[in-house]
Amino acid sequence: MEVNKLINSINDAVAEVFDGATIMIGGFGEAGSPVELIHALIDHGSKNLTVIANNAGNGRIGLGALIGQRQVKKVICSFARSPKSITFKEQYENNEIELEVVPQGTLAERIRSAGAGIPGFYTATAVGTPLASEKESKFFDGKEYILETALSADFAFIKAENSDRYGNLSYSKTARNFNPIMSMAAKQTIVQVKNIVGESLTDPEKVITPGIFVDKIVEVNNPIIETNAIDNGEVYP
Amino acid sequence: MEVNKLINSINDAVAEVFDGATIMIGGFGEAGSPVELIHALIDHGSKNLTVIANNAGNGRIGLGALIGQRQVKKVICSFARSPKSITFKEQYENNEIELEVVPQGTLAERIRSAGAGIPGFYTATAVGTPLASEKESKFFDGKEYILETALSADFAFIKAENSDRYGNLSYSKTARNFNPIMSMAAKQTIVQVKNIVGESLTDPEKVITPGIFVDKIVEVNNPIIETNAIDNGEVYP
Amino acid sequence: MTNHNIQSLKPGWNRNEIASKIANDLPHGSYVNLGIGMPELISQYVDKGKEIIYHSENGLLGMGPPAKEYEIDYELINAGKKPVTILPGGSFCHHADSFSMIRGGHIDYCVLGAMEVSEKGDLANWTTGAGIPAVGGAMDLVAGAKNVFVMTQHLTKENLPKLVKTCSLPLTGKSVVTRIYTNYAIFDVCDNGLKLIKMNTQINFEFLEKHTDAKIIK
Amino acid sequence: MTNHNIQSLKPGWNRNEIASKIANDLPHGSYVNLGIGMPELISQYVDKGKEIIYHSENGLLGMGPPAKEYEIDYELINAGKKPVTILPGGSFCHHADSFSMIRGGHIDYCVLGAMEVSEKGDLANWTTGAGIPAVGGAMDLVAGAKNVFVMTQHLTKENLPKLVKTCSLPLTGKSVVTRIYTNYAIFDVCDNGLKLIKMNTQINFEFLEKHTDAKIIK
Repeated sequence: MEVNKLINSINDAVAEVFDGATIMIGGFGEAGSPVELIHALIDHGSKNLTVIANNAGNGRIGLGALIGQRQVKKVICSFARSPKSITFKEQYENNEIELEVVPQGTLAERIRSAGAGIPGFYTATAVGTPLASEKESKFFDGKEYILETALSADFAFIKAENSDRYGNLSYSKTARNFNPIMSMAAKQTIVQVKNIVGESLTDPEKVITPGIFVDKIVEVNNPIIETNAIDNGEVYP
Repeated sequence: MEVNKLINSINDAVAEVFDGATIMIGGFGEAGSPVELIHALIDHGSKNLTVIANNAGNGRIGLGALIGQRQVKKVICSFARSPKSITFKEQYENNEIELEVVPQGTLAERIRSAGAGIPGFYTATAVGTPLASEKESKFFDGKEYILETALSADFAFIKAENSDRYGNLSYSKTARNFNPIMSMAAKQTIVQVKNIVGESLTDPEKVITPGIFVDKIVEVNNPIIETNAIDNGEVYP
Repeated sequence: MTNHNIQSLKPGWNRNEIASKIANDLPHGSYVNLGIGMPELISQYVDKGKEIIYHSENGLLGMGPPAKEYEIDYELINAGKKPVTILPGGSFCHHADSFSMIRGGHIDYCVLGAMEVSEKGDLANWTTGAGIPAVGGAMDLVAGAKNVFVMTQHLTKENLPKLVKTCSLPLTGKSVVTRIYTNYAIFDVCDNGLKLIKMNTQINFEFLEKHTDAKIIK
Repeated sequence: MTNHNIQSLKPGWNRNEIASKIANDLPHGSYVNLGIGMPELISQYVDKGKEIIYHSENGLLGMGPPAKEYEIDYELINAGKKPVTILPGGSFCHHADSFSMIRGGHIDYCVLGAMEVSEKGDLANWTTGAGIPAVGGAMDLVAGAKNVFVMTQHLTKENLPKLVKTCSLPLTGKSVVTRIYTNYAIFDVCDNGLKLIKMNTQINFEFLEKHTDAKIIK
């Protein structure tokens, strides 16, 4: 028997997502955004989801579509005010969706902390700002820091460039972003990958996400290019 | 003018080390251990050093020799009891050198934290053990964790495989170990590298330590193989 | 602010002139993060004799100029989500590593826009309190970069001073700004106020004080 | 302990037999960290029909067998600093990432030796309190791995029980051990004591209880 995390059907890959689940969604803008996994989740139909991502979706595909389908009750992100973030804006203004704003570096560090077994850490980011209110603070060497806590999830949706059967992943350029740290921070990490490369990635020095952080892999050879899709007015489903 | 962190002389590379400095020394056993930089530091003669490393040196070369020269007043490490760690053992038994024992993962995380601007973090490691005594503890979700603080240094001595003029580094296999995180945690990071590869590392995806964490680079084409040197009874100086 | 005042306002330096002044102040070999908007103008004014390494917080160190039409790759973008290029010596990393560069004090300079800056160096630039609150990486940058430069118009669109005694808008960071570049002048943030470093020749000190709520030190 | 007792002691399972039992209990596809010493014997007994992925805390995932003479590379070593190999599907990482695998709960099983284990699952295996204190990665492994297996002789060299009510030696971790394999028996650590899972056929329960200080549950 060989370790093999490949799954043939993208619908099977997201089949265990349940109502009320917390889901991390990789990507920064469209780079590294697992659009096809999100669309499979729309088909799957889970409701009352909490989404942890950097943004709140663009247009009416990917995360924008998931929100548009009213499957998301809360978004935890650093920047939900993109001009194309239309579905979130509409629901936010009607008080139909919750938002937790987290500074981008704190968001990244909270996610990495969950993956690294660190329940809390201190940071100078946001000290003296409204985002520090109600947070514990502590002085180290005479300087004030606030306590931030780990951010974990039931599922992580990841987009990668290459994967082997172990789930060793590499990424393309700035599509790396949140994907490696989110893969560490979820109970189940589901990856859509452009290329399955067989036995192993060619160079063990070049593995960015080691397979230990990956549970399920599905191949999506020609993922949607979000910018073009939105410009073309595409809507999912 | 071009960014160029290459230094021709290894003696110049360590010239700014001062008496009483704290120095991180990369490597795990001999893999990734910057033996030639340490020897240059022996020549340079700085005293009362605090060394942060995983081990306390082997034989009478590298860190073993630096301790043997009585230049080190304190070692912060996870494992100082290797059979070949002769110079440390002798001084420790005579109360001539201080030791702070840190669990290996906590050591790594404390170093990374210093590099990431995190003054303190909570961990389950060492809870309920003698190494947790006098440490603050806090409960998260009903489980106890202790507060560990960042560990920074004046200098980091790093060994890498390849470097370009920017200080972008790659490593060979398990010689990576503490080197990437120590390079982040020191005020001045000094690297001995087997190969200078010119303008840039061939693949920007493959950079392990980005040049932003590196200050000085010196080429050492044929570094000492510690195991062989110790077997041959070599002694520095 | 009366009509008389508005009519008497001088434009001072234009955006490109401010960008050029900042570019001159960035030392050779420094690691720099340029915020979205006006600060993006700066890199084109950096003297060819200097090499500056640009960081984009989405995991790109060694960022090059915006991508030309034929270079566009939507997986190579900057923090403003625009297609860019990577220069020789550049590298990619994940978000926690990228923000370690910022939060760990490894970025030498960041340049950001401002809604308000106080005489203590407090910065407000992320929300007016209305609409969707969205912070991005601004709070990390001001808390972590070694030098925090603000690049801004001296006055708001309503001709009110942006340099104030105390910020009225929600803060991005407290006592974080080190230097301010406006169309009228350049200031260093000091313990007792904003120290005037340089002033546009169209204006005089009296005018500057009149349009600045923060304390200015000559 | 009298001479009579010592003579009557049975050897029980040998080291290889214990290793084989642990190997049988490691599920296909699991991520496993084997401690230095006796646990290193385990991998050779893993059924060929299963694929186990071995982690070495010095930044190696997918560790293969010890290096043969002609394969030796001192930059490819394990946590015991011995030259090893890497298998297809393996990867390298730095120490903070490697210990994130451990501390973040991603390692399914770790197997460690013991000086003492208490009936609550406390483990003492890093120092007797004398000599140079040296902990390595043991405290991280017991705090982080999902399942912490102990592989040990049932008795000390002085024929005293290693499975005790309360550890007398400095702890490596408190309530961390999940299962214990000795030459006499296998136990699961439960809320009210050590639950006997399997016993060597040379011995009986009375004998086991006599040589175990910890509470055993049948």
